[in-house]
Amino acid sequence: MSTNNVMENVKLTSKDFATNQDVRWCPGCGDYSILAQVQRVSPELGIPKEKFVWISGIGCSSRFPYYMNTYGFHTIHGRAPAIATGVKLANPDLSVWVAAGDGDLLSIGGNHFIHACRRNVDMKVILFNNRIYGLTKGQYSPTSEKGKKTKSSPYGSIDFPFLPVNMAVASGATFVARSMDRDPKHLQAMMLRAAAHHGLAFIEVYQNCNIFNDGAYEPLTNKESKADNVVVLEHGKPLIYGKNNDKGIRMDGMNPVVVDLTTGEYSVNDLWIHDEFDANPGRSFVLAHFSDLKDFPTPVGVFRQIQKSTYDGDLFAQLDEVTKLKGKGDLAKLFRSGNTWEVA
Amino acid sequence: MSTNNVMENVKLTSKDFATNQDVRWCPGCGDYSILAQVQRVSPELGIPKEKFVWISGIGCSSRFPYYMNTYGFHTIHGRAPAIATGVKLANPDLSVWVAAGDGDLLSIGGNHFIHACRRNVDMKVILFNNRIYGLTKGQYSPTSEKGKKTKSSPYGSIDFPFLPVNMAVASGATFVARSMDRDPKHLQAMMLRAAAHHGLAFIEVYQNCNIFNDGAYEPLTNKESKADNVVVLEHGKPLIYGKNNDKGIRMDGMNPVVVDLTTGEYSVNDLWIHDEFDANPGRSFVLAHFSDLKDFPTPVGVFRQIQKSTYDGDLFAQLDEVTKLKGKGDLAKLFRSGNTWEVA
Amino acid sequence: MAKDFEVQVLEDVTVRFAGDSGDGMQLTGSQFSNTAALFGNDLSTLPDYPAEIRAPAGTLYGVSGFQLHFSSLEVSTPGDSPDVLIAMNPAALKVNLKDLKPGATIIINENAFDAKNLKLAHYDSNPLENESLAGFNVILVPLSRQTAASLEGLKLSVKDVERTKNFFALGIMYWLFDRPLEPTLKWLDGKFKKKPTYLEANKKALTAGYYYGENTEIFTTRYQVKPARLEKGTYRSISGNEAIALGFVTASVKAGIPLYLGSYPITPATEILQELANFKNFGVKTFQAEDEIAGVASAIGASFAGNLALTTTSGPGLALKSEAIGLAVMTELPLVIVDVQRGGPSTGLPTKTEQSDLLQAMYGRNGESPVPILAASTPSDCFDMAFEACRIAVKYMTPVFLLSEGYLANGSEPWKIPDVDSIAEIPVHYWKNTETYQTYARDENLARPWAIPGTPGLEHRIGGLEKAHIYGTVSYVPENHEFMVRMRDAKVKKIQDEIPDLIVMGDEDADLLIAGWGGTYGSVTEAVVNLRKKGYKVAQIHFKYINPFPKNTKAILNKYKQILVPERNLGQLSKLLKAEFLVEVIEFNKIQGSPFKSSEIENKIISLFGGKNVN
Amino acid sequence: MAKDFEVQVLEDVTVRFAGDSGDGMQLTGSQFSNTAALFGNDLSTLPDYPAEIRAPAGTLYGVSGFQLHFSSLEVSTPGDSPDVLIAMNPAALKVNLKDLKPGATIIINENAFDAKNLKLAHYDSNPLENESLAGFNVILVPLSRQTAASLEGLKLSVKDVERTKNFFALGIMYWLFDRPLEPTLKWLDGKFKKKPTYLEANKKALTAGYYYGENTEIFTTRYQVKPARLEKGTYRSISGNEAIALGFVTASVKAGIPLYLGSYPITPATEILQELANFKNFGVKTFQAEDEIAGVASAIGASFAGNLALTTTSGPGLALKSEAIGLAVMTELPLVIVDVQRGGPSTGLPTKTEQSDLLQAMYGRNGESPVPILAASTPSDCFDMAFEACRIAVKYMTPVFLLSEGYLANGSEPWKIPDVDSIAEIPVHYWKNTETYQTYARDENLARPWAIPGTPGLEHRIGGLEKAHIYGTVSYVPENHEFMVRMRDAKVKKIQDEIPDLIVMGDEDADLLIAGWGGTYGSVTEAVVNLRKKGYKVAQIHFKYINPFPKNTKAILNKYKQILVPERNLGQLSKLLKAEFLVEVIEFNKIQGSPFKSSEIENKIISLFGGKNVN
Ligand SMILES: Cc1ncc(C[n+]2csc(CCOP(=O)(O)OP(=O)(O)O)c2C)c(N)n1
Ligand SMILES: Cc1ncc(C[n+]2csc(CCOP(=O)(O)OP(=O)(O)O)c2C)c(N)n1
Ligand code: SF4
Ligand code: SF4
Ligand SMILES: [Mg+2]
Ligand SMILES: [Mg+2]
Repeated sequence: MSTNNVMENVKLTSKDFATNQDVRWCPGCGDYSILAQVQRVSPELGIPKEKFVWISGIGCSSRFPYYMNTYGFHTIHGRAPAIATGVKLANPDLSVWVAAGDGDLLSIGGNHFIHACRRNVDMKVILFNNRIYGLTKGQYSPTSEKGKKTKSSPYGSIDFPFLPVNMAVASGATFVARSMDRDPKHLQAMMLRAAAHHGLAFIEVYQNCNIFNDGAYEPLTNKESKADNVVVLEHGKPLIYGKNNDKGIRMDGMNPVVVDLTTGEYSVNDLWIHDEFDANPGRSFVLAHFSDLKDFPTPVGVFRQIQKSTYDGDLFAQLDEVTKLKGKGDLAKLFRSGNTWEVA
Repeated sequence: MSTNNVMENVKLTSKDFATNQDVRWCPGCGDYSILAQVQRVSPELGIPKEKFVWISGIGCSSRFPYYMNTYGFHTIHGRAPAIATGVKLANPDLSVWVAAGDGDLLSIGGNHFIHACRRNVDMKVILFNNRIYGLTKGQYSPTSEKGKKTKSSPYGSIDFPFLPVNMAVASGATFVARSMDRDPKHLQAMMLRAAAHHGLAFIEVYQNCNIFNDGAYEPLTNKESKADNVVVLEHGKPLIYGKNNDKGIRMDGMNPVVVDLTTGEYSVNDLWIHDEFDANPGRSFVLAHFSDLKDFPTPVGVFRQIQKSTYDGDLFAQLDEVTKLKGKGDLAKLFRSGNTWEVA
Repeated sequence: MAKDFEVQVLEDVTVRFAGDSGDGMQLTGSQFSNTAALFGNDLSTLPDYPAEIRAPAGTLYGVSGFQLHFSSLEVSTPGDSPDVLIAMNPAALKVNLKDLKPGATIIINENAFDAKNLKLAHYDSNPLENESLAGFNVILVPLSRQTAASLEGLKLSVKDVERTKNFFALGIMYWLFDRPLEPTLKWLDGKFKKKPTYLEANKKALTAGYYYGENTEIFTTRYQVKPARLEKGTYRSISGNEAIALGFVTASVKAGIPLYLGSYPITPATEILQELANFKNFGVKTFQAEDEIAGVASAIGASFAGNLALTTTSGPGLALKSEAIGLAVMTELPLVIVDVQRGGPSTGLPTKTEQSDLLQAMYGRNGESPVPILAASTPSDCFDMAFEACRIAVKYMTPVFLLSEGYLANGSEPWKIPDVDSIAEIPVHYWKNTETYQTYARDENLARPWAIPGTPGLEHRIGGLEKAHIYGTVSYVPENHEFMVRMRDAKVKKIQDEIPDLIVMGDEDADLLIAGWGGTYGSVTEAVVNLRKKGYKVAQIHFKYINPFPKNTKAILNKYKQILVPERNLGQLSKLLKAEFLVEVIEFNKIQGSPFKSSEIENKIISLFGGKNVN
Repeated sequence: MAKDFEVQVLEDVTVRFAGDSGDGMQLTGSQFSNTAALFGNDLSTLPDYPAEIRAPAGTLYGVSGFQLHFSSLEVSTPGDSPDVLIAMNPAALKVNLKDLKPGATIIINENAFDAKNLKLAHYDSNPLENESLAGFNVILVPLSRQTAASLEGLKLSVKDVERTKNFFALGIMYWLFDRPLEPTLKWLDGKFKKKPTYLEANKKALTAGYYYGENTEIFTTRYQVKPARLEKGTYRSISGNEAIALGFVTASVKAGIPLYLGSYPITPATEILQELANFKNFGVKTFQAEDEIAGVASAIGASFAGNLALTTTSGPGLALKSEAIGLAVMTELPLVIVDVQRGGPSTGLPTKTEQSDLLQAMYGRNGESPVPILAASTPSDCFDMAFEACRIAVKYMTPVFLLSEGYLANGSEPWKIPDVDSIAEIPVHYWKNTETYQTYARDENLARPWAIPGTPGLEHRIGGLEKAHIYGTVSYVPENHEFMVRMRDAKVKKIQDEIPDLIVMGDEDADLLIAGWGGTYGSVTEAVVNLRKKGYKVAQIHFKYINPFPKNTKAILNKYKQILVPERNLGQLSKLLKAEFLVEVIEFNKIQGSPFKSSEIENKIISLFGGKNVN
């Protein structure tokens, strides 16, 4: 009998989620950490292995499903959210996860992404944001900073980047978070939160591509500068950061201001208190906007989590309703709907 | 000699912008008004007729270019922003306008739209938002309200709608406004503002489809209820509305509140002052968010206008720079770049 | 006191109702069709709307038409040229006149021939007052005025009265063809249950029209078309798009797995989505996607997860889906792709019919990417072929094309309702055995196992990269690639073993073979039948399976001296036949957004016999 | 004291450098190629990288190879099977051994054959210690150790020393083939200007390698390959993608209008975008779009506005562009679409070469949507065909396909740099005359006028709906539709009047004709040349124009008893030839992600002569 049936009774371990394929990312690629964290949290979710489905498009990051010993589909470039939607609507019992690169999800796949968010399909979307096209060997992506010199922008890119968090919130994602490949604990925490969310959960993961965009997040990840450049969002807690928690963000009307907590002018009590559950999206946009502001820290953590009915939920509810209303479908009746006549 | 050369010397009139094609929209369609306003303001822009290019996709609204006696391109469904980008990059002297329906721009064309906004290509995008697929005879669109019964949703749509203004702001549009087919003066004003803007200007026009979605905006357009349901945004002015300006919006922290100005509890001075030029996008999102809130008026007017370098501007600047740097291209030299050798 | 008139018995009549988009011609036409059907005639209909939603009244491009061919014999087309035209205004007359049979009867609403309408129809002089209608049997009726008169005393706006005149016209037609009013009266009862005034108005107009025929002197003849000898059974009228929707629901029930449609609206395919959206109590899931790519992509996802997955579109949408269809080929997932063809290229003639996507379906993907292709031949055949497409898709684990076209989609004909139990089950067995499972192992049909997410112990990964034979892991091995390319090709060819052989209709021993496909069935058949009556020796085959071709195709093609291939494109089937069988064919191509008239085919055939055109 | 050794003169040598992605084999190979080129050999190269960016060291799928065929005669392929293999580790040996000529020389880095690497390469026993290399001329070199020794005293990390061993190997090769070190030393000076230690290290390693060959006993023979008799002129080495980029810039200069590329990166087409992005001082605009559809759509917009518009992609991207290409067909705008083909279907084998998008290019659009198709035959021919595609596009106002493939795109060969002035202008006249302007009037080439936005008095509207002949307004008129469908078809056919006739190479009076297209040119030519030397009578034609076919195609095809069509697909050109000319052809198909070996074609031909395989 199937080894798997046995396994179901014993608690799964991260090993159970690893395939026998050797992982083919470049040594040192940030994708390894993301894979490790996913394999670590997966057993914690209490979901049988066969109910996981990992869907990806095309890109280095999109190799992800090959390394997860679950059901997986390495599809075509940009279409993962649309294909994942079909999987979820076909069988809502499945736990559907999308692994996508910044080019895959936001360039060619942008439309499917925002529409999946809009519909609030119950799936998890993990963005591997290395701000570069890795698999095609180093062209700028929709998240690359303006002016970036790449193989396709030898004199510097003239594109303004997207803020993925903005796009997710604006299009209706009900869970939106950000984390980093180099912070395993935090990344695991975000994965657990996303998994627990019912609805479309989006996590932007800052991922280092050490071949074509090495050090893109260095200031946010190295021990020295991390504390001064990153503010960790926690519900109900003030926006405080800095090596010795000496900086904070307060709101002046709608405008965020960085304040120094050492001068005595402002105290923790003046700081902006983070509210993940605020129905008003304005807050999330202001937070995302930090990246556009000089000398502001980069927020990581849960930007927003709200409850809304899911597309898959509503779809099946409607099927039931109508079936109650009209009775279970009967072909013979259906054929005869409308005008019929007999020929003898 | 060309009649047009003559015309250039005399001031153009709205008639000069009308073609001899008879307009084939349904009698009573809101598109007529939008066409009329565009033809009215076009002569005011001081742009020679031959420099206008109207680009559209497919849909009732996308017939628009046929009725404008300028250069026009009725392209394929959803691609207008991408084709318009090519037109502008080919010849930045042109004044490029996109006419698109809610399905055309936000459903199939969603990705091109957000990327055009992100790049801040200098073009005007007019959304004919009738919250329905008109040309295909009445299916729900990405702006249709949830629960709407249409030919393709006989038991009610289960899709949450987009807020087009949100999508435009989130993706980086530098001018974002909203107006209504039934308010010609305001619509003209918005068109003039958009035309004057340098960068991507987006106007969402609430448009009535009297065949498949009649009355979608009735409460916002009829004399009786208009004043109580619409707040007109004006820079530097408080958010005040109501039949006798008896209602206003004030901000409680980040959260908008409707206040009654008749009780004496609040006065005009307590109200939220609109700032079109606020760099912080949070404000625009809060305004757009009104539509999700009970008993809030619908804002029309300019949500936001900011200055950012345009994609076309940066592109040509880079061409010049590099040409200064490397000298004008010389084929013979180019052929010989890299290793060469002689065969005698 | 009823006047007396001559009664003529006809075998076969074609009528066309024509007027403004607003004149309700589609409705009037379908009422007449219904009554004819209930009466027992065989029939075929063809609506023809303008591209505009509600084109301005009175304009030429605003004319909406509905053609009906009914008969006491078997009917296979909506009719070449009408015997009777109902023209509600000058534009309707102008647009339709050229199509009429010589000597046809034209019933005209003379009240509509005012200066304004004449101008809108680009008439410089009133055709009713000059020779332009000579040779026709013109019957002028003051339709508007008579309708108004018949509604005297009812509280109705002028507009509403105008709106009712189509029922007055229908009444006249019922009298002229000696038809009962009851079916329409009954239908009106249902339709206007909540609007008594309208109900009364329409009933009055209908009846008034009938007695107008009875009592005025202008009609001297009355026609009878006897019931046809149709196969015994219960019938309904069905359009191609309805039939496809029903075929799919039936396949879902017979396969015992849920139906999933991922689609994006596009003319003339939209009704399939709209129809299926009603069948929620059959567990049918319809997903109106953000675009065609998402539509097919979601269907591929649903197929991976074990649903009976479909996507429906027309030519431009198919172009967009082509990359994703390649993914379904590589992952060998069942998927039915419906292309309801329309006039191309590009946006082309969106509301007109054409057969020009065959080669796109055959070759419109990167790499060697074989997909079976079926083509429906009549509106009711759409039911069978939709069912068949599903059966093949799940049996062989492959995407399958079903080609229809605007004229089948919107046209309708009587459909003998099948007995549900007599329809064979579609066997579907999701793979369960964890010991023997291999993702790309193959059964006797070369199909790989369908192991769906949720099945314990069968966790596996698939994707668009080349697959290792049997194991289904990614493989860059050169020989494996060639093996798999040929395997995918062989799998599609294998379907040949079970699809029905071509049947030679007509004179098997003729020298001339007419080879049609898809929507040309009706016109070709009618032409062949007519010519054989006239003594011509002609054989006919019709392709409903194009990839692969039926087994006996080569044998048949090689048997005939001449092969005529009529197509509404520039010779797409011809190219396939020539490339595969190296046979000479005579191409007969029409690309005018409309079906062949059987007479066009007759004339072509006669010319091949060296003869001159008939009529 | 220099040992003495035998010197052998060879006509023609194929070497392959193979090692880890990290071992710098591509660089080593191109250095050797450069030197060979400068020395005057004719040559052809073929890199072969893994799909992974930096596959883990030592793995089989991580092996990166660079093959070089150089000769004192004319070279038309990168060579069938190497005479010399440089294997930097066990995986490299394992992967490449099967390809070698019997008795080939294998230079092996013995230091890499430790337990770990042997395991990674799935060797259960060390091939250096068993019989598995019997029959080869194996030369074991302690590359790593020798390199280290040669770098004694330099401040270098172990990793950096390891990284330098490829230059030691290159030095050995230079000695073995009696080549000067200077070109590479010079190149190193430039490359490491700012990194003196690396500069010194690499120079030292290179020189040490050379003297290692000179002084050790292990080499007994040394080879010479004399310069080839190439046409007089200045040469550079060029890859297909570089050549296409240069061809486009040249066309832009010669047409006097700006170049616009709308593209989205995809292997193996990306380098064209990257190359063109450098040419900003030629006014070249490159737009990296959000996807393929936006890429082609923006190009169509740029074409409407008067730029020389291009889009570049590979098979999957072409599938996505197909709807928009139909719009270019309907609006009759000039547009060049480059498809650098790769292994399909779907994602397939993205880094491998194939010829399987021909039918997609021909038919992959809805409706009747004809587009001219050109196919490049060699890396340097890519320059000419890119230029030609632009010329045809603007002359006939039509989209044009240029088909290339991975093997041409990445392969390189010497290119005789053309004299700029000798290249003909491409006449472009934007329409200006407001009196005579009609949007869809046609000139003698059936091309419509190119009237670009900004031109006073020529304001007009175009779009995807069917166009009225001459006026270009929307037309639903049935006869006009048929007329325009045939007109668009006729326009493409008309190109036949000016494209070069096919030239029959080899024995015109042979019974057997080999008909190749695109990238098979080299292998077929080499096979034909070889066989004719051996006394076989064979004729050869090669298609670079496929739609339309050259005028004399039919005449030629009908002249030969047998026609052999070698293709790296399942017979796509064969299908077109059969459908258009009703000729029997013998298909010879290979679908293994690599070019034909000329020996494969030779053997096929010999078998047709009833003979047995050579070697
Ligand atoms: C239709 C299509 N277009 C383009 C490509 C080429 N392509 C593959 S991956 C990729 C982008 C990779 O970047 P990203 O999505 O950020 O993933 P990463 O490799 O950085 O993880 C592109 C352009 C493709 N495979 N298919
Ligand atoms: C590729 C493609 N898909 C679908 C269609 C069918 N189609 C035409 S217009 C349209 C949507 C119309 O709605 P909207 O964009 O809101 O414009 P409106 O008619 O409401 O002005 C659709 C689905 C098409 N023409 N082309
Ligand atoms: S290229 Fe970059 S993203 Fe891709 S695997 Fe290598 S390091 Fe990771
Ligand atoms: S269908 Fe609606 S949107 Fe279209 S023209 Fe008619 S009224 Fe306007
Ligand atoms: Mg990336
Ligand atoms: Mg709309």
